[in-house]
Parts: sequence; structure tokens; C-alpha cells
Amino acid sequence: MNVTDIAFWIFAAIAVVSGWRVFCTDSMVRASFLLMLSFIAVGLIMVLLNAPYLGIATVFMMAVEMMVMALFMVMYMMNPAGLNPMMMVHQHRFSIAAGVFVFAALTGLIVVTRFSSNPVAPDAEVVVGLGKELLGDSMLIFETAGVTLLATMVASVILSSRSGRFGEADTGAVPPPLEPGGEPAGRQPEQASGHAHHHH
Amino acid sequence: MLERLAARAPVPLFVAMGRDRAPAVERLLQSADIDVTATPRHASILLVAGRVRDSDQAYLDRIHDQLPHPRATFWWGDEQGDDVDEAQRAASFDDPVISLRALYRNLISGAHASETHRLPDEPPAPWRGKGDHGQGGEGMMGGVPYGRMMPMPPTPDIRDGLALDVYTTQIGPFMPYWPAGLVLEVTFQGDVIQSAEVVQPPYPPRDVDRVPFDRLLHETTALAQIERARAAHHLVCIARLLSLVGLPTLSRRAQILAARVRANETIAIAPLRKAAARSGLTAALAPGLGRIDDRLARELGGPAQRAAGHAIDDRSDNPMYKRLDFTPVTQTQSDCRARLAQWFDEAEQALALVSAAPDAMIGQGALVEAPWALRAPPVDYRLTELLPGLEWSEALLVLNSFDSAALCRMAPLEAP
Amino acid sequence: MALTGLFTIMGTIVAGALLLQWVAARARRDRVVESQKIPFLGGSAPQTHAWQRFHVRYYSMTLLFIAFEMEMMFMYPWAVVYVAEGVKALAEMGMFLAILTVGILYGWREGIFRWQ
Amino acid sequence: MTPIVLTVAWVAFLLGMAWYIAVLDGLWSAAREGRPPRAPLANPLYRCATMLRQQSNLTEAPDLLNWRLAPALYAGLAGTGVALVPFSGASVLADLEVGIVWWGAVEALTVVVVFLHGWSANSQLGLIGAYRYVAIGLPVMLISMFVLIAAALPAESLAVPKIIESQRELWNVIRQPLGLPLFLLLGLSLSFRGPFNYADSADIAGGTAAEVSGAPRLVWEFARLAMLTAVATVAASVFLGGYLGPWLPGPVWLVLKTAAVLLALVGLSHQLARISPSRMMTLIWTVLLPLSFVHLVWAGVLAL
Repeated sequence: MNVTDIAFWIFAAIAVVSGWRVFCTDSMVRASFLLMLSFIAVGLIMVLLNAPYLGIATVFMMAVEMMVMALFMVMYMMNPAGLNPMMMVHQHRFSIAAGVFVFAALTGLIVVTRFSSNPVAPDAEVVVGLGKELLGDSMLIFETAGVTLLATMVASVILSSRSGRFGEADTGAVPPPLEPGGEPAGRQPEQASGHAHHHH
Repeated sequence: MLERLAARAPVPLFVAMGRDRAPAVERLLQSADIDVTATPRHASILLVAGRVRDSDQAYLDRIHDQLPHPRATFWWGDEQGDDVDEAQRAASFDDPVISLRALYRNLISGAHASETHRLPDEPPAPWRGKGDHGQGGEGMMGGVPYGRMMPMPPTPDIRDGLALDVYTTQIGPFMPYWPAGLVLEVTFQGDVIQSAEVVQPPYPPRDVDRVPFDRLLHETTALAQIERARAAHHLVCIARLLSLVGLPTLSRRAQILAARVRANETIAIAPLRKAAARSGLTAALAPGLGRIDDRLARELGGPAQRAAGHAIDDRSDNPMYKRLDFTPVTQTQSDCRARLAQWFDEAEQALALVSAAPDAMIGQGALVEAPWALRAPPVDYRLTELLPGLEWSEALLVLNSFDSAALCRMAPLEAP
Repeated sequence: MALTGLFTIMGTIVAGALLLQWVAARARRDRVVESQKIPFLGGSAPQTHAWQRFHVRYYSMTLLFIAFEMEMMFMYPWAVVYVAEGVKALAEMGMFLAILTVGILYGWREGIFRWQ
Repeated sequence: MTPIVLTVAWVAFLLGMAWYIAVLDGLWSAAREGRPPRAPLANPLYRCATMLRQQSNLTEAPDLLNWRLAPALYAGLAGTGVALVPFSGASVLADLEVGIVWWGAVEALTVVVVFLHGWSANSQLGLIGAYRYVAIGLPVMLISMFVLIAAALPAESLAVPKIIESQRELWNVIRQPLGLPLFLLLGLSLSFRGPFNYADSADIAGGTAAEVSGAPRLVWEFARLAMLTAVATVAASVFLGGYLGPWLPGPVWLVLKTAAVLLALVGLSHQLARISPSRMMTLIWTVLLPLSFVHLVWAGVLAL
């Protein structure tokens, strides 16, 4: 066992343990950043596999994304810091069954797959290769991804932003009914605008 | 070794500002031997400057307990403190830096014992062993986990209507960059103020700024003295805004200028104004931030009224000022920027008047505009209407764009 | 290996920093009493815990940001082959910047770069 | 053996530079206020001793683990930032092929640890600081990505040593003139100083550090200075040619250039007023980011 092997096992252990702890903590912030830790460990394993760009980019992206996820988790989950302990998992039997099944299926796949033994030379210029690929054969995929991301930007702004060119987005909006043709669900807005002050 | 080094550090000091000590404290803070901290957590000595209202005592005790050990209290110019150790007080006319240093040195070496807590060592509500998990909480949001309730139930936000938790708390009276003495009950969603109610009004204008104007009631007073008091008052107001936008060094320069004006030295404000403009002070105040309507501006009077474009100034009718061709300076926008420009303009104008007529005297009882509006009745437009909808840093800028007289009149106590 | 270097310095500094906090805490044994634990609010005490469903004022901006950033991750490998690929890469950059500019312009028009 | 020697060298460098920044801060404010500085060289040490002697504070039900980890991780991240930079042609601690991508990750993780520091205290002022910081820290990151990608174009590599070698003829600061100023703004933001102090400013009573005292605060303040040093070191390498220079040995050049960049950073942080977070966010997206587009186009056209 050389240093790389030891590092792999350490990162693998971190990835699995922190991924499991995500479901055991009460705090949304801790859950988000435990997930980030898990992803970072996976990213570092990718670096060990001689994919430095993909590995480090994973670390980078996951740090940003889990940060944003933490913002939204705290914003919308009751009791975000978990001051009162709560159960973070639901539908226990179904989840256990699904977990066991997926684990078995993936393990089976690993066992039956014949991985090619075509190791990348340690001095291969993988980042250059990646760049050539992006500007070569995969150009169309890559351009499509670019436009898709633009659509994502526009869509996320439309969905999340209240202010806009055409006035407030939720004017006249009512929640959907629980059964077809029924009463709108949830609390009814008192007035159309959100100018209700909090008095006590 | 560590102790010897620590003892030579500037004294980390948190100031609890009582009434009428502000000018002295401002002088004290210019000493390089003092580090004024923004929070008691960073301080070793709690400086109680001047008299604290009886109703502020509980707040003071809480601040005291928030200082980390080793800690000590120092009373400056508070005549109540006669039963206090000699090492921990100074008369109001003394310069306390030497005493403060000695106290701090002894505190670090252990010769002066660290003070114990003043409030009971109890959680706000008993929680140990209660609730489903023994931490005081019940269900998802109920109970008192670790001694406190969870935030209040959601209400729609006044900006974007999202119904999220609200956080209600009192703030003040010993908050940095906060009108001294003011206690507000503020409701937040995130960092935006949803509502604010006055619990305790701020202190009225400080005695030091009143001296020449009070004297004018009974005797003839030099114009120079009156105008210097005005310039100093305005410079201190400017200094507060300067440190609020992250220019502490320029702020200290403004404080030093104010002290020098009071000491009858000749100073120029233009270099400070230029440095502030170069640093982007005006840009830091968003145009339109803290704009007040015309009615409020007229009711507030003083610089706030002139910043709204009304050239109303008692000095216009005074023969001595008339002879000096005095015309009031005004701005038009009536926002924070305009009030800041008004302070600068009036301070510069005041010093110009001093140099134009260094020996002029104003007759006893003459009507001369004070640095702030003197008309007494409270206005019916309140801070409670000015602050909601503002983000926290904006709210602080708006609060600090008024002088203490205007704040006092906008923050009367609600009738019980 | 590069990771060894990163982990050596990270580990050294983090361990040192934690050790310093621990040693200093052991040297001073005064207990933090309950009244000392009250969060600082200028002398006032809060009614409730501060941890709340905190109203983020820039939520739309963060969503735009994520998409923006993902787009930019393509640019790192692109930068490496830029000189070799020449004009093709330059055109590529035009495409990138056009997409990003449209994203910014749209977000700006909808007013998402302000506190909501 | 070499990683250990280099680690010791870099830690010593960070400590020394932190002291240097603190001294500069003292001198600069004294000069601007027009008073003599107080024991300029020893004052930072005195302050450290004071913090070490102080009790470490707690709040009601804080997230203690993250509260204590955040300052340590922040300092550690600064360490991994400088590790990318070679002292000379041969001695680099972390010879990462994708160095500037890791630097991006350092920026992203910095946002995370600053947020954690403010969140963990369970106090409103800390929360305000933490959330404000995220609003500014995230978009500023984009600017730095553009600037570093522009620097990678002529080098045809994402590794910092290669970027330095590409400057043998001409430093990037001349070739890509907008890069250094934009990167310096990032430095102010990463260590939240002056106009970018949205996390720990005085209007929120110290913000994320409002409830921190004693040794944890010392580590936090050190980490801020270490991060500023890391930014300056990377800036010195990416824009000013790092260890390249005549007559003097490479490491000396690196230290000198870093010290010069730090001087500029300290000056900037004392010189500019802070605007409200909302307007800063608008400014970054609508002015600074388009400016970095222009920068990239400039660098791209020039590199062909």
C-alpha cells in the first residue's frame, strides 16, 4: 500500500462518513457543510485518479453550491439550527429497502463490469486534453450546455424574483387547491399586497 | 512574559456613554493609549462616562457581564460612585488615561482582581431536564431550548412579502454608532427592519454645545464663541457618519478638529471635506436614502429644515449677522447626503463668520439659531415610521444623519 | 505530489490554531456564566434565539450566480488551449461572454442585484 | 523532507507578513490622523498578548465546534493559497497543475468559513455580518476567476509557476493592466477590510467577531491578515513576476513584491468608504464584472 492508496482510503472514509452524518444532524447548516465535506473528499479522490481539473473543480463548485444551499435551507426550513432535535429522515422502511437495493445494484455493477486497464500516463496533459475536447468533438455539447445555462439563469430569475419589470410577481396569486376545483390550500393572503406590519 | 507584553497594549475599552460626557470621551478616544472596541467582548475595561439613567442600570449590568475576564469597571465623572475604589474612578475634569492604564496594568498582573458578574448566573428560563430531549424544547418550534424561545412565527415581509421568521429584540442604549441613550424595540426579518418602537428616548443635546447659547440669555456673548460651538457640534456629527462608512481615521480627524475649534484654535475644514469626498463619503450615502418629507423637515427645523431647501434661520434677522451679509446655506434633496452637506456647509460658514468678525458681540437675549432646532414640541412623525423597510446599515446612516435634538423629538415615548 | 504539500500546510496551520485556542482556554479557567452568554445588543437582551429562518435578501442573485459560475468552469480548460487553438478559441470566448452578458443584463433589468 | 521545510518557511512568512500588515495599519492611520504612531513595531505583539490573556467567550447554545473550527480553517486556507506560489524556480510546496482553480476553491471555502463564523455564535449581529458577506463574497469570486483566467492565457497553463515563467519578457501588470487592480479588490473582500468590510464592520459591533474574545479572536484576526498576505503573494506572482528579477535571489524578490502589494492593499483599505451591501452588489455585477469581461477580451486579443 503506497501513499496514494492510504490517501484514497482516508478520503473514501471521509466521503462516506460525512455523507451519512448529513442525515444525523439537526442543523441545516451542519447538514449542508457535511455534504460539502463529502463532495470535497470525492473531488480529492478524483485528483488521486489523475483528474486534477475535475477534482479541484468539484471542490470549488461544491463549496459554492453548498453555501447557496445552506442559505436556502436556513431560509425555508423550520428550526434551521436544530435547537429542538428532530428526525431528518422519513418513510424509514421504504428508504431502507431502497437504500439496500441501490447499494446492492451498484455493487453488483462494479463487480460484473470489466474495467479497462488503460491507466493514464502520470505525465499526461489531461487539462490540455480536456480543453482540446471542448473545442473539438464536444463543441456542440458544450455550446448546448452554455445556452442551457443561460436558460437556467433566466428561469431561476423568473421563478424566484418578486420584483420585476411588470410589477410584483405574486399579485393576484393564490395557492393551488388540494383537490381539483377545491378551495385554495394554505393560509389565505389577507390583502393583495404584503404590507402587513407586525404589531404586538 | 505574556503579562508584561499585554500590560503595554493600548487599553481595550468599551464606553457606556452616560449623559453629557460625550465631548470629554471624544477627547479621551484620541489618545493612542486607548483602543475603543465596538463590542464589550473585545474590551477589558468598561468605561462608564457620566451619569447613567436609573432605567439604564440593568442594561449597564448586562454589558458589564459581557466583558471577558479579566475585566474591571471605571467610572468617569459620575458623582454617584463615591463608594467605589479610588483606582476605578476619576472626576469629570480629570484626564483618566493614566488611571486607566494603571488599572489595566494591575488587572493584567492580577493585582486588581477581575470583577465577578452582576446579574444572576441563571439562564433566561430554566431548561435543564425539561422537554422531550432534556434541552427545554418541545416539538419543532416550542418550548425554551437552552433557555430561550425560538423566533416569532412568520409574518409577511414588508419588502417582498415572504412569510419568514421574525426576530424581535430591544437594541441599545450602549450600542456603537447608536444615538446615546436610545433603546428601540426592533423587529427584523433578516437584516431589514420591519418595525421599530421607542422604549427609551435618546439623551437630549449635550450641555457643552449649549453653553454659549445659554449664556446669551443673560449676557452679551462673542459671535465667535457661538459660531465655534456650532462648527464643533457639526464636526462631531460628521465624525459619526465618517466612522460609520468605514473611515475611522478621517472620523478621528474630524473629532480632533472639533476639539481644536472648542479650544479657540484656528482650523480649516476644507482639507477634511476634500479628503472625505476623495474617499467616497458622498457615494457611500445612497441618493434618496433617509429622505424626509417637507412637513417633517419643517417641523424638525434647524439644519434638517435647511437641508430640505428652506432658508429659515434665526440669524437672518439679527442685526450683527445682517451686517456680515449672512444668508443661510441650504440644500435641496432633504436626504442623508443633503444633511451631511448641510453640516459641512454650516460649519464652514460658521468659521468664515468667525474670521470675518472675530470681535463681534451679540447682545443679551438676541435670537440666534442654535446648532440644532430649539422648538420644543415633539413632532408627530416618528422614527417608528422612518426606519421600517431599511437594511441595518442604512438604518444606522439615517439615524446618524440627524442631530440628537431632532432624534429626541422624533423618538418620544409612546403614552402608556 | 501536490496534495501532500497542500495537506501539510493546511494540517500544520489548523492544528496549530486549534492548539492555541485550547491552550489559552486551559490557562484561564473562569467559567462563562449565564449572564455573560447573552448576545450583545447594546445592553439589551433578546427575546428569542437569533437563529431564524433568515430572510436572505439576494436569493435570486445566488441562483443566477450558480448558473454563471458553472458556465465559467468551462473556461479554465479553454484558457489552456487558447493560444494553440487561436481564432476558434477567440470566437468561443465571444460566445461565452455573450451568454454571460445576456444573463447579467436580464438579471439587472429584473432588479435582482439589489436587496429584495 | 522538502514539504516540511517549505511549510515551516511559509508559516513563518505568514506570521511575519501579518505582523508587517499590523505595523503598516498603525503607521498609516497615525499618518492620516496627523499624530505620532504609538510603539509602531511592538504594538501588534502587545495586542496579541492581550487577546491571549483573555477568557474565551461563549454564547447561549452556540455551534461550538464550527465556531472554533472556522478561524483555524480560515488560516489554513490562506496557507494553501501561498503554497501554490514558488519561492524560486525549483521550490514550490504544492505544484498543482491547476493552481488557479484551487485558488478559486480557496475563495469559495473562505466564504463558507466566514459564514460559519458568523452563524455559529447564534447572535443577530453575527448573522447580519455573515449573510452580508456571502452577498459580496460570491460575486467578487467571479471577478477573480476572470482575472486569473486572463493571466493563464499567455502562460497556456493553470499552474502558478508556469504563469510566472510566462512573464519573463513582460510582467502581466503591464500586459493586462486591469488585472491587478481588480485582484486587489478581491483581496480586500477575502479579508474583509476597508470598503469591503461587510462581515466584521463596526456598525454591526464587529459582526461575525462580535461575540468572540480571547484566543479564538486572535486566531481569527491572524487568519484575516494571513489571507490578505496570501492574496498579495498570489498577486505578486501572477502580475508582478513573482520570484523573477535581476541581482537579488528569487525569494527576496517575492518577499519584496508581496510587501509592496500589501502596502497598496493597506492604503486602499484606509482610503475608501464602504457603501451599503445592496449597492456594492449592484456595483460588482454591473460595473466590475463587465470591466473584467473587457479585461479578458483585452488579454485574449493580446495573447493571440
